[in-house]
Amino acid sequence: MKYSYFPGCSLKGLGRSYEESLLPVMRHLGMELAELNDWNCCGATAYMSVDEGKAAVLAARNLAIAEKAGPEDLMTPCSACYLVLNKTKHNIADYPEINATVQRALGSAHLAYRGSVKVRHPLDMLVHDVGLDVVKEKVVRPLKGLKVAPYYGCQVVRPYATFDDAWNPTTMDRLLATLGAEVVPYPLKTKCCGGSLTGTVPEAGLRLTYILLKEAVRRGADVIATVCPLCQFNLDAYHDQISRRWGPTRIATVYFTQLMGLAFGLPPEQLGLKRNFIPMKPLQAQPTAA
Amino acid sequence: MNTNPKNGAVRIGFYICHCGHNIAGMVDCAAVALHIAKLPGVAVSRDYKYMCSDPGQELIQQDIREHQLNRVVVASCSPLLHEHTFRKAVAAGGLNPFYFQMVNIREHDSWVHTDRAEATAKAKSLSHAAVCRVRFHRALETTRVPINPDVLVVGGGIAGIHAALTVANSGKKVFLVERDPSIGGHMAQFDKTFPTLDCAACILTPKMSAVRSHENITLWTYSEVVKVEGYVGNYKVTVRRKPRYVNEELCAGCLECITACVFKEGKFPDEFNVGLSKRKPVYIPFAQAVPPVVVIDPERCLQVRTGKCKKTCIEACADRHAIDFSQKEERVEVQVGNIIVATGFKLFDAKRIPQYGYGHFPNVVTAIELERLVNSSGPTAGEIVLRDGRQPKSVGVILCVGSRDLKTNRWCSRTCCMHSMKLAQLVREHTGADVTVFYMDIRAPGKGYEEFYDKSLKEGIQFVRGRVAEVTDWAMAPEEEGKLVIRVEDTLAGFVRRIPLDMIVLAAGMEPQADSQEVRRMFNMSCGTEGWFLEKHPKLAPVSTFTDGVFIAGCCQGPKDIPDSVAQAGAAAAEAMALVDKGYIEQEPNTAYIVEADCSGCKSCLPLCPYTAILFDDAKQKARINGALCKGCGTCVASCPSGSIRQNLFEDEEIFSEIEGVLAYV
Amino acid sequence: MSDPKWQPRIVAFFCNWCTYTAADLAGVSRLKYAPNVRIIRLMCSGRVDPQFILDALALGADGVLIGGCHLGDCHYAEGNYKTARRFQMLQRLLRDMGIEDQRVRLEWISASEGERVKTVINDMVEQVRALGPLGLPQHREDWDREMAHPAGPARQDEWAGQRAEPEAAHA
Amino acid sequence: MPEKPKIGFYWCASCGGCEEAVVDFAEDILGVLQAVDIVFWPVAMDFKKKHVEAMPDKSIAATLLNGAIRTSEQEEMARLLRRKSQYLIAYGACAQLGGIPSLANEFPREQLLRYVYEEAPTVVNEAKTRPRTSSQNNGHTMTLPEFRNVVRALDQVVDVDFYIPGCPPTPKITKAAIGALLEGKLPPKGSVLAPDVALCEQCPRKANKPADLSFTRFQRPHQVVIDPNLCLLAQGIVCMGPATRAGCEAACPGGNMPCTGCFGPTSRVQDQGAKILSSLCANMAAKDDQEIRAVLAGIPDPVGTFYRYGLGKSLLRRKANLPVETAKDSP
Repeated sequence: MKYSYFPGCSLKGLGRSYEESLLPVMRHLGMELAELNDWNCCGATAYMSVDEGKAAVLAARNLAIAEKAGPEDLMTPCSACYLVLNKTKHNIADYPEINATVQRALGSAHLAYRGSVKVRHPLDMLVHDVGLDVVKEKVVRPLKGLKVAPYYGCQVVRPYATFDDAWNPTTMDRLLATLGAEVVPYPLKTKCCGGSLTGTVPEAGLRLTYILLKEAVRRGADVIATVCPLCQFNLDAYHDQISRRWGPTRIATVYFTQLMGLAFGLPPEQLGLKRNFIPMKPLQAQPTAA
Repeated sequence: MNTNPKNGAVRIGFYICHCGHNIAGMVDCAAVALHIAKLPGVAVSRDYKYMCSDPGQELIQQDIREHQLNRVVVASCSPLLHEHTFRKAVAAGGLNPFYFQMVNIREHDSWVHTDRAEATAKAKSLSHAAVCRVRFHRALETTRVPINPDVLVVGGGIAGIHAALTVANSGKKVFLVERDPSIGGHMAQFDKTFPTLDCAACILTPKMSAVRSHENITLWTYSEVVKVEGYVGNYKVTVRRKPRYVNEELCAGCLECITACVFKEGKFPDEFNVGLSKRKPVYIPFAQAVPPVVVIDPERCLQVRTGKCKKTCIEACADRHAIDFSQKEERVEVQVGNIIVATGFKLFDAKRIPQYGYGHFPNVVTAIELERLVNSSGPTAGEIVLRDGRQPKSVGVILCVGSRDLKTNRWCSRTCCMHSMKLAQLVREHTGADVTVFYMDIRAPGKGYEEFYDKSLKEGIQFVRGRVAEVTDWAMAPEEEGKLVIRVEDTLAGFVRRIPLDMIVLAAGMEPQADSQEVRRMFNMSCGTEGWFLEKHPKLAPVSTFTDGVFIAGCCQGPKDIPDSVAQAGAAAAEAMALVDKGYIEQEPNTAYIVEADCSGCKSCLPLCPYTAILFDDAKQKARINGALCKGCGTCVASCPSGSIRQNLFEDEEIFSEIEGVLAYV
Repeated sequence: MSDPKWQPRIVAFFCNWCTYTAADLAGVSRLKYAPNVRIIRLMCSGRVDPQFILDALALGADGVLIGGCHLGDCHYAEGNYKTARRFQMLQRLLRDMGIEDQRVRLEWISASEGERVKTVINDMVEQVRALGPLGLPQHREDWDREMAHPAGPARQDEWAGQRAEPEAAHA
Repeated sequence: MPEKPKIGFYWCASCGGCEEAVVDFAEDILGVLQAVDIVFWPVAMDFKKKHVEAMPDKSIAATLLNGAIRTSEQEEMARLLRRKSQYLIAYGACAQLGGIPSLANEFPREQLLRYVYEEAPTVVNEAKTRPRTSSQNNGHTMTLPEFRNVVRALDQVVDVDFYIPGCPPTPKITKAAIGALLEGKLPPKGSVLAPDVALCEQCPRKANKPADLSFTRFQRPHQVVIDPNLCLLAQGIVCMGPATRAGCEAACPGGNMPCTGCFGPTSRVQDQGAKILSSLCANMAAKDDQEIRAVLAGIPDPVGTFYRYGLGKSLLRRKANLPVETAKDSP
């Protein structure tokens, strides 16, 4: 299975541990990923809200070079990138004006976009392309006894519920269960983590983060699994401020790919786990896999 | 004075109607009249305020006499509305009514255009076409077809029951077909009815028994209509009667067989109690079921499924011999003249709105489930309890679940506001719990309904105006622990609230039946895009359909409450009875016919007729049309390769001249 | 041909039970659409003789619209299937005769689809407007100009002689 | 002895088959000659245009003109003969309906001329010489008729009294027509002198036509071994018989070939092609668009099939988007 790979800025910076765990896991499953050459910023949600046209141009450049380079499936792990590239794709297809602007701009850089690129999330690929049975075969160190709260964040299934349900997504739940983890019911799985409000309006932003952490603890989770660099950061980085305001809610937040790496028996030190502010508790000792 | 225009000049009277401002507001009627006046053959051309009024019709009659008119054209509204009126006026003036042509310049012109000059030009051109066409009209006679006085009613809910009883009481024979094992429909499941809070069973059960005992009603439950052929006055209907493995005549309703069944306990969800209780493979739908006989569920019964059972039921039935495993599905044919379709609705599946947690949280229930809980013959004998047996202390009711929602159904289900307030009152009465109703708008437009709303307010029921965002079990505060929490923007208070509750009731809306499309096709009805059966006219023919002799009543036409369903059922019964009592149908003389000398006998037309009205005369080697069977579609006319089939009212030369007329520059 | 005042003229044949009724519904609902279509009522789209379509085009229509019940919903069971079949062949024939596909259109519009009457008519009027006039009567005049004595109009007004003195009146 | 009625024959754009049809009278032609004087028949007798011009107007009792009108000369002759004849009779499918020549109305004149004078495989014309209406040769001016853009039926040029249909008309209906003319038993002006009923009535295969055809495919005659008795339509072969006027006594179906429609439509039909299309399509079995398309692919050339003889008189007459070219060489 071959895919193009669009890391976006997060996976090279803030969310480096996502990439550090994602790439070996994918490789382990026999998936070939080719990082897009000369990719640029997706524009993120901020640019979209300032100027949709220009933001679309910026994002479409990535689609255009992905289309040129092939294959047509483009793995986009960061939720913001995933949303922005998908939104751009839809806007180009649905609005002739936007398409005209985009093609004109791309044309000046000798590029064009026909609309063939499929923007894919790793969860989607793992569950629907690879298949949980294949994942299961690779599990050598089941996450037995580990209670995980699956947290998807707001962007991967909304507004485009392309691979999972918008209200109650379950792909990560099923994936984690395949790894042997105990998935706790977590009704806040698609609620807002506070996003960039944690930096701009901390009172409001941190409160949202706090609600997520508190409920995970209330549900008895050992760890929160996430798919989004910003979510991971918000849930991991503000524990001191949160406990000062509302009391302690100590729980680690890791990428689902890090949990996959552990279950696949990949060396823990190579999965970026050390980058966490709140470290994940060591896994229960268990008999070595037969 | 019936001038044959072949022997004399065509003298056309043209009338354009202002329809008050409806037409005159957008069309310069005087200009149209002047334009038409200049056309050859036009003897009189007038504009008038209301042509359909008595003076308007009088005007036509007077002109026919004074100006020796032998053709009349009226430009006004849709012929589907008033063609009949003007044909009668023309006949009253002494002309054959088919020397008339109508022009639709209201629905097709003044109402849909915004430019007066364009609309006037269009009116001129359409009128011009009618004037061209009417010259070719010929005197025609309508034919009378006798009507079969028997009536078929499909659906045994309150609408079907009322329609059947009304028709039967007038002395006509009725066949009532119900898909379920008992009649009664949704109303039988209700505890009380709004706004009077009288007991649903108390008012419905007598009507159900009356159906059973009525000498004019043949009741077929557990049966479905599978085929409808024929036309108004002469329908042939095939009904599939599913085997209930119980002889209805012999079963006394003693229910001994249920006790004796090898299944000691109820094991399967009970449909009548919406799954809140369990039943056995042999069961009676509910205590007051009509017919009051048991039914055996073929999906569950060991004997039916495997042929291996001790058949304790047969033993229990002893010498009555009512249980009969040899029953097979039967098909029966009936001939009727009219059909009343009252096939009802289905409830919106609340699982389609996952954020409300139905199916996920046990204490989120639907309104009909609560209805069964409140009912003293229900699964809890009237106790309103949570799944763990506790009594709820706080109950929330969410309105518009699957109604007024662009993501699911756009329409208002019309009954949920009242139904929910009724349940709220009953919950308060039974448990004293706090009840909060979450609404967007309270719609209480019926008689006594607003007063019912006032009563609800007075009884301390809380109303929160806002679309509920979600029902969840994550807790923020200690008082939320162990409760369901509704998150809602209270649009009157202006902030988002979290309201912890024990039980949440979803007022699921109404939807067309899952098989409404097939039913619609079978009865040759139309449907709105939503799937509700379409009435012939939203105001003036609310229970008629586009197929003569097929009427609709109750919720299959759209959501409505019991009084409206009953009123509609009565109206449908009256419409059917009016046709029956008249005794005959007057058929529009738009039948096709073959000019024998012209026909080459090529047979191309024979297979085209869905009514097998075209016959081949082997002796003459020519085709012939049986006018009594012809429905006047004209498909064979358009297909006859030598132009030898013609159609009354739609002759080739009439249509060609109409084409020429609409294209004449004006 | 570039008459700035030119407006598309479209003749429509609507079946009584579905599309004509839908057009009535559009009226009752006061939907607004382009005034270029002239509707002729037939009982069934199956009555639409291909001759009518050719005749309308020959007499100056820039487009022809046929409206019937959805397939499977015909008031007369199967009339519209016959229409659908004829339509395909006719469209090929018209193509060979230099008449664009967009000028002759077949639409299934049920009695409840008033909105669709509006969108189909507006859409078609715009398509035909973009194509420009078909103008067969004009073509015919142009063609006949090569003759020494061009012939008269294609069809005689058979009743032209029967002209009665009209009386115009307003009540 | 009273003077015998005068008769003329003339040949415009046609293949000559109609002339053959007169020759096909065989010895019966003598009977005709007993009754009439032939005053003009270029193909057989040496009369010139100037002889006709010299005749008084209406002095010819009847002229049977065959062929479509394609050139300026044909138009001129049609007008001349109209003036000189009491009855002008369109003789044969080309004069009546435009005939096979009128299928040229599907193409622009330039394309036709280019093909015939330059591109046809058998043509060698390096100088690309084309006929000119006027040219100089040794000080003489030579003229040729103008080749018109549109092929016309006779009545699209001059007033026509009667029509004798067919490609060619059979001797039988021709004799019947002449007989009626001589006896003065003529139907109303404008009539087609053949039965006003479709050909099936005369077809020997009629008895073997099933009631329900439900076409599942259409085939052309060369693609099948044709059953000599079964109705041709029942064999999936497009037979124009149901849409074509009788009179030929089903010569083609009798000869194991389908009717191609040369007698034109009945009086009740304006457009023969539209009508056979309507009938054939209505009788197809297919219900969905794909299937319908696949079955109709068996009729690769609808215009050539349905309007083989009648395009000139069809409702559309000529391909709509064709230009009217003024010949470069005409003044």
